[in-house]
Amino acid sequence: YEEPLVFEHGSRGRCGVSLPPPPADFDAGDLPAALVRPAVDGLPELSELEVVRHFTRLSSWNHGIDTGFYPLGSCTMKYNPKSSEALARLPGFADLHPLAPAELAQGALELMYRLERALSEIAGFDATTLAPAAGAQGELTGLMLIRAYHEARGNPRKKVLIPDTAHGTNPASSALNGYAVVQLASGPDGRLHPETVRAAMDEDVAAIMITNPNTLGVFESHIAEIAAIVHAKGGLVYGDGANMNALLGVARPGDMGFDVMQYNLHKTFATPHGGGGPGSGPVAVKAALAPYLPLPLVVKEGERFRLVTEARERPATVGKLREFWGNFGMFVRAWALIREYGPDGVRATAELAVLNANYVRKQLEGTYHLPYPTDSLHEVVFDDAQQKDAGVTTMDVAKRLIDHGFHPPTIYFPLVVHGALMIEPTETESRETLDAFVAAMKAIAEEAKADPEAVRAAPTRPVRARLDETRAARKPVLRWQPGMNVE
Amino acid sequence: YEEPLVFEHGSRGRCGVSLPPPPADFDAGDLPAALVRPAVDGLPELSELEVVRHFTRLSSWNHGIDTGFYPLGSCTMKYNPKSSEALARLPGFADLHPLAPAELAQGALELMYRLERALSEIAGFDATTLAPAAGAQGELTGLMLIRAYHEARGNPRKKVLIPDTAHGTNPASSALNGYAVVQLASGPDGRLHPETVRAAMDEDVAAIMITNPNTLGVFESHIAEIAAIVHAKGGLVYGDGANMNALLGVARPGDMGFDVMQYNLHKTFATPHGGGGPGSGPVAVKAALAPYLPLPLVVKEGERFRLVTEARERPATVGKLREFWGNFGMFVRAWALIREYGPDGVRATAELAVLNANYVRKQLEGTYHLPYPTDSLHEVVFDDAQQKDAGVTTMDVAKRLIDHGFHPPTIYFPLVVHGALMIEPTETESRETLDAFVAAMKAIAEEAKADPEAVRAAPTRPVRARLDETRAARKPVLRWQPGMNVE
Amino acid sequence: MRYHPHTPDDVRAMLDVVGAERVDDLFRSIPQALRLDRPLDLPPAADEIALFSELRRLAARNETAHPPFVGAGCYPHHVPPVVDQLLLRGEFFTAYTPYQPEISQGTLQALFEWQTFVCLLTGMDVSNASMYDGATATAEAALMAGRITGRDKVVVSAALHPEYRKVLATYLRSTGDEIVTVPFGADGRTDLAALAQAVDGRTACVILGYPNFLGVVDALPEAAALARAAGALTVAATAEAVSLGLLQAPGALGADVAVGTFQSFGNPMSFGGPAPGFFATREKSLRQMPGRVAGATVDKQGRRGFVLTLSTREQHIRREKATSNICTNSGLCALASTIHLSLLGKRGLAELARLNHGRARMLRDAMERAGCRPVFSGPYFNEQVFDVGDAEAVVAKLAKRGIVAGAPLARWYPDAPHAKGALLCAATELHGPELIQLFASTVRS
Amino acid sequence: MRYHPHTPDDVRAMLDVVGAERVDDLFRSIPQALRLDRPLDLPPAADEIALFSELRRLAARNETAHPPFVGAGCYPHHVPPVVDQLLLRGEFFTAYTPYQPEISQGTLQALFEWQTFVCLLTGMDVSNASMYDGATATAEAALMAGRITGRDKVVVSAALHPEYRKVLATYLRSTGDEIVTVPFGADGRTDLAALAQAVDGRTACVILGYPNFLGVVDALPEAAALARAAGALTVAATAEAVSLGLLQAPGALGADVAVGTFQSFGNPMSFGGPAPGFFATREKSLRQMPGRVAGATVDKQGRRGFVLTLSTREQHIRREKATSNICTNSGLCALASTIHLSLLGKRGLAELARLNHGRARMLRDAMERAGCRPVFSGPYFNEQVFDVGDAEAVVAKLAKRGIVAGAPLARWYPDAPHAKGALLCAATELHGPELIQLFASTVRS
Repeated sequence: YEEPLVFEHGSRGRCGVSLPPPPADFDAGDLPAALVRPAVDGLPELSELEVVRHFTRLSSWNHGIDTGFYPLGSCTMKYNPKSSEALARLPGFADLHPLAPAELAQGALELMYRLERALSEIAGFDATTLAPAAGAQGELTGLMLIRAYHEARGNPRKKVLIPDTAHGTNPASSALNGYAVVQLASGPDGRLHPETVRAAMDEDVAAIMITNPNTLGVFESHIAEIAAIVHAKGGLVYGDGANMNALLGVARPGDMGFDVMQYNLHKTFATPHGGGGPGSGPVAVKAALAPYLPLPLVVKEGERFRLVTEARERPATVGKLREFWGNFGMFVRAWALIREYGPDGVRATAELAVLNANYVRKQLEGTYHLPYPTDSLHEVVFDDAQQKDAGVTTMDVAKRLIDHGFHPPTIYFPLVVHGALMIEPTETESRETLDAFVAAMKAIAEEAKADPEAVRAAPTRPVRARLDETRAARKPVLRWQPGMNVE
Repeated sequence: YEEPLVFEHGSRGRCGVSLPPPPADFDAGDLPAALVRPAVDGLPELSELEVVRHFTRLSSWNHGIDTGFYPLGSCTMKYNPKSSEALARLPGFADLHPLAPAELAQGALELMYRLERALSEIAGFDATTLAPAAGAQGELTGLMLIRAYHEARGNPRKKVLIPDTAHGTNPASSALNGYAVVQLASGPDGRLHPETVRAAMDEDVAAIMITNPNTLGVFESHIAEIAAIVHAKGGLVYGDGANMNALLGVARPGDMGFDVMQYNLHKTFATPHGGGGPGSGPVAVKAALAPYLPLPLVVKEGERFRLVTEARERPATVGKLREFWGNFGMFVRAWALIREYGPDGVRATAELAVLNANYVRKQLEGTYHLPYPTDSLHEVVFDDAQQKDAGVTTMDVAKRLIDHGFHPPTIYFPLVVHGALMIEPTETESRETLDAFVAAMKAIAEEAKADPEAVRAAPTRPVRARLDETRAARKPVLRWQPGMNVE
Repeated sequence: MRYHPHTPDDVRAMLDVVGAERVDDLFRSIPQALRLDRPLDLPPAADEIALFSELRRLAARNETAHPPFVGAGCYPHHVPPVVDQLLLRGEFFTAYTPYQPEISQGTLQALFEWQTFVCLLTGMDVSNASMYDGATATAEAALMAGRITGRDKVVVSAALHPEYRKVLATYLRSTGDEIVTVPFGADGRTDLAALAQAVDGRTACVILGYPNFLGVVDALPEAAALARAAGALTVAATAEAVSLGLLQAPGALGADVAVGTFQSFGNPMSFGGPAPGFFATREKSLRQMPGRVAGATVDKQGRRGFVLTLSTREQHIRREKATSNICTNSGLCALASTIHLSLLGKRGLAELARLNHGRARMLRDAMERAGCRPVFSGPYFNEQVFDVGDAEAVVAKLAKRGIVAGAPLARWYPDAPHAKGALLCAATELHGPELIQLFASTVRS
Repeated sequence: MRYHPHTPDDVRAMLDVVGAERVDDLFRSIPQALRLDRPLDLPPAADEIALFSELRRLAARNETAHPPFVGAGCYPHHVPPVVDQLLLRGEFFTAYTPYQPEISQGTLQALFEWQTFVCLLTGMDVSNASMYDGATATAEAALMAGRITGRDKVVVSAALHPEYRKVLATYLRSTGDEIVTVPFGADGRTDLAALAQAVDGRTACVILGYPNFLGVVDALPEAAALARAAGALTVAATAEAVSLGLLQAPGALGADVAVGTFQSFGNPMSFGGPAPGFFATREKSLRQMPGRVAGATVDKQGRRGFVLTLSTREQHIRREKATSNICTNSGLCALASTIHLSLLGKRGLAELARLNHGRARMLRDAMERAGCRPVFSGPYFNEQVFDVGDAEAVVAKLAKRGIVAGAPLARWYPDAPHAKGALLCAATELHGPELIQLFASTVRS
């Protein structure tokens, strides 16, 4: 079936809610007539059942973790526990107003306090702010802290060093903070080498941003030396925690020379991916950066918890990053997972994530080209070098995987790999699922030789064939309009 | 994709729950060894994600009201409100033990009391038992009441009169009560005629069971006269309330001469159909039958509510029909709907259900044969007489509707119509949906002429083609076994 | 009205198509005298906010801080939230009886899985797709035994759940079958000598609780042997199905029919209903089994698929000759059990059962320390009867503290030994050590 | 571990394939010195029952009997349960950013619908696929205005939400742009004379709350006219989006950018987050807009479909030249709003908005009867500031009664007139007449 837009359904006067009657004497007479709007034209008019059918049907056009394997590299698409959803919906959490007096919010504050302590411990830092709304905002925050730190020493500095394997958010966040970006080349082993950093490092460099393991899944084994080089010139070391899943309980960025790191709770701690958020990007720091942390902070005073929200208590703070206290709903879910795992479960997470990635890697070696044969951890990057001769690209392989019932890996990233296929299975996937995925990848490689046209014609199974992205960008249609006709 | 049985997944030692550790000193030593069983072989061993994927995928192989139109005649497949689900899950309802002391169950008892009053009012009776677990058990109960009534008068009598349009549960319930069934022929207008009843009625007849409107959707307009005939010979009139949706607020069985009637809460009051239950079949009675009602009953004493559970308070009771107090979870949902509708909404339900059915009827007249052109109410019965020449049967039409995205109507019932197609749209369907259904029915009729083979090959869209029901019955395979292979 | 999609324009246009002036005209086949000439006397419509506030108020009056210490046929267990989230998928929840198998494979396969779970846990060959509850399943078992044996007497243990016995009596009232009740002994097990005396050539079946209402694991093998010798069937009724993760399957101990409820798997107590009854038996009794059954078959292309089958036993085909009048049963509840059992699996069920038994033992220790001795000496699973002095008074006292302990044995067995003090208590995985301690000390206080 | 599917056998077999002895060997690329040689110092693992009991205990400490009488950027509204049930469908909830459009049409079409709802309510041409929240959306609007105009000064009303102003200041700290704050008058609206003075040829944009933090419907048309004359953009920030069902769309009153949050549609308060920020603007600013955007296109077979588009603005393509660093935003929250708005529709939104305004008026009447006068004379939607004498004392007193009334104005405006007594109060559809009366009389008592 085809499911029209919600605006293309319905009938005039229909309504899908049951509201209390308006106050008997209501008129908008106390509002200036110029301010009052009649009903909003264009809004849908639907019964509850129509809305239910619409979104039920739409949902069936999506692939989610709950419907199948989703090895989207760098996104850590692990299972989202249903318990966490039930917990976040407890009225005491869901219906809590951010300005509730502290005595009516002690449970929420205690949860935040305990989560902050756990996150600091897990990454090996002294303090953590829960405020940032997502990983990218965490990066922004981290750079603000770095800037504030340098400013307090008289000079914000000008540059940030970023390896060529980095996520795009790293340079974007640097630019938003007014820093020029200096890109560093990784070595042929996929690692950043101390000499590269040494050559680029000077006293105009505010920080280096490193993802560890990096986006090739490779551990930056020179990290301690690199950190020493940067620190020696007064720079700081920023850790992009996107790949923290590989290190949980095994090693801690704070013990490797990092000064600051952001988490992505939806990656590492399984808060729902939700079709693209909400995220939550706590930032952990060493003591030297703690004075600059954004507000709020939760403090424990005796048995009582309290939010510090005003700069007068924290004069060096960089300020506020988002309204109120961060994505509290995500804190509940992340804390629930940490509580259920305990120390051993947290460590097992990293171990099994790395085992899964290496299991896939080993079995696809030879079938797909491995541009960096260095040891990798929780994810592995292949490319399409062995398929190219047959005219089959990474894009084609990805689309063909869809026909096999799998979500494709991340493709064409990291940029240092031409035609990258970045596979991150995560620890919640079973060996059988990995075997089925490997079999599909191998079948596609065979098909690329035998019948490349079939691969290029993929996908054939979903509700839509390949979509014309060029047209979308050239003639943008970004909203429904009456009479809209795109076909 | 194919989804194996849950027993065909998994790996030894896997587990999808998180349980407290067993008491430290546990052994089963206080149980005789002969009673203790090792772990149950054959049970699945799955992670939570595997279970989630299994049932998520399985669900996508189902058609439900939430996915599309479901005009299954006589089943009243109306929208199941989501609010009701949230309400039934309130801890005070869901986690309430049936033996909780009355002072810790006043809210539940009040709800039952109020529902009982509402159901008695809606159908025009004096009292209602909420105990029966489903409509069919309600029938059984009703006949028990009738039996008890007659027994109290010295003779249980021997026979029950049942029109040929009746549901199969009617004779089955009669038989379970030890009554012989006398089938009555409907007239050519689809109605039961007084003379037919008069001819069959004698003092061995315990009762007549009548569905009104009957399964042709036709109102038994002679009901008052029929009831008088039955009553004159000391018989009782049983109403099968399966079609109560047609009468809500418009007419009341209790006002027509019925002595007893069962409800089907999942039909009339939108409790979830659930793939086949749970149902709930309250039975409403006139005062003469009230002493025999099964237990429990809820009574109000001052401001306090109490369950009557023991026969010493109700010596004439027929006893208990199911354990505890009935399907309380369904009471919550039904009461929520009645509360949200109020008197006008309840009546509008019948009005719109009847309007919808007549709208479909009018538009399909001529395209499909209408065996009984009598006025009908909430459902309408066509047959395949006009398609037969092309070799297309009701079964084929039904299967082809699946390809159009609709659930087929009830087919081959009632038995008085050869090749019946029994369509009940219900009041929660929009005119646009009915129009689309009518268009599909007409398209199929056209196709039956132009390309009957295509109709007979249906369905082609679902995950399975027509299934071999004969094989299923001849070589029953009713459970998974290791190594099971049905293909 | 959010559930009624009809706008005034829709109604007008549809009436035009139908050829009616007013909606009222559609009801002309109902004689005017039979119509209701006033609005129904119901409370006025409530908007959703008012509805929630009213029902929350009612629900709050039943809320307690602790899980109840009573089972007696309905058990407090933890239901993982994932069960409910899957259950509420509209594709399951708003489908009906799978009459059209091609678009009901989800429901049908799940029912087939349910049947398999029932067979695995009970040690039986075949199971139906669920019953209303344990009590009616027991009554249907007695009716089936009558059909199979052609006999007219049913022998029942007095320790079988009293509600099951009541329902059995109601169902057998019209068949006129005789019900003979056999007492239990000091160990809480059915008195085998009395049973031997009661079972004879007229006996269709012997029915025992397993575990029985007193929490005791009854003498099923011995009873089954007696029944078999007399040509009667043995019916084992299990209200607490978690026990089947620790106790031998009834089928392994000689039962011919296993019935009961899987409420403990995935279904909340919900004041006693709904919950899925189960019914399982031997292959040879298959065609006498009541209720719906899902079976495997193939489709036109040879692919495995599932259908409702053996419907020639059923009311919609056989009408008055059907094996039962049951049609709609407890599909959604059975699905909840199927999901929960899938999560538990082999290891989880074994652990859960052992945990329940361990907690019951912990309760026994705590109660003994509190001076309340167990009344029966037979083996128990997660329920036991303790002598608390004055059971009704204890229940009332605990109620004031917000603790539900609702099964004073004298309500059902006024003449039993220690009846005044006898309180039937359950402990499950929900009752942690502190809570058990709290209970025992409150009982004593 | 229920989330880890690996059995010991699995691990062994997988290690064999990988060619490793122990799992530890897989980490050999991490120098030994950098490894953690002890277990993490975290609380021990909790089973699900313990987890629920712990978190229920924490949650219970925040529960109150009544909805709060405060909005101040986060509003108590009724969310129909149907929203949540649809939201929790795994296909939505466990999908990620729709990088593969062929298997993400559900998410993409829903985002396209969200963008349309935002445009319809704000009267703008284009919207992105959501922002973190209203405050960052406001900050991004200021950054966009800087990019478009090439100017370095932002003029902000003091009546704009203080949290929005704080975040704006944080974001602009590194650009070095100047922020000029303009006071509000006795009517609670931005002081237009002061605004006229502040806006000049360096001004990139003027930012107003609509309604503003004082609950007052600010002088948007007048401010926009001033801004336009100076070549600056006008940004309207709406924290209570239900107001857009009663008030003129910001786009209709001259705003060039409309930002804020749709928390009020389908999202619980959740102690302030998450909720979906929105960002909408004129067609001509499209390519300067931050964030992700869904657009319509066709597939190879010419069928309509949706993709993420205009990604050349974004960080993963443009890196340091991107219009923003935002990537993951508030997808699930935006979906909740989209579902709720679909239910409300044209009639429901109009009724809900009118109901909110009516309740606020009811509150005003009740507060006036209680002797608490409104502080500002400007038009209001569902929030108003009342002079309650000592606002902090009233909040503390109400807290003891379990009523949340958390916004004493002096916390943000210590020097404002009547600051000590000024309490910002909200009333919505959740506040029925009796509750409003209870609140007013408790304030006075």
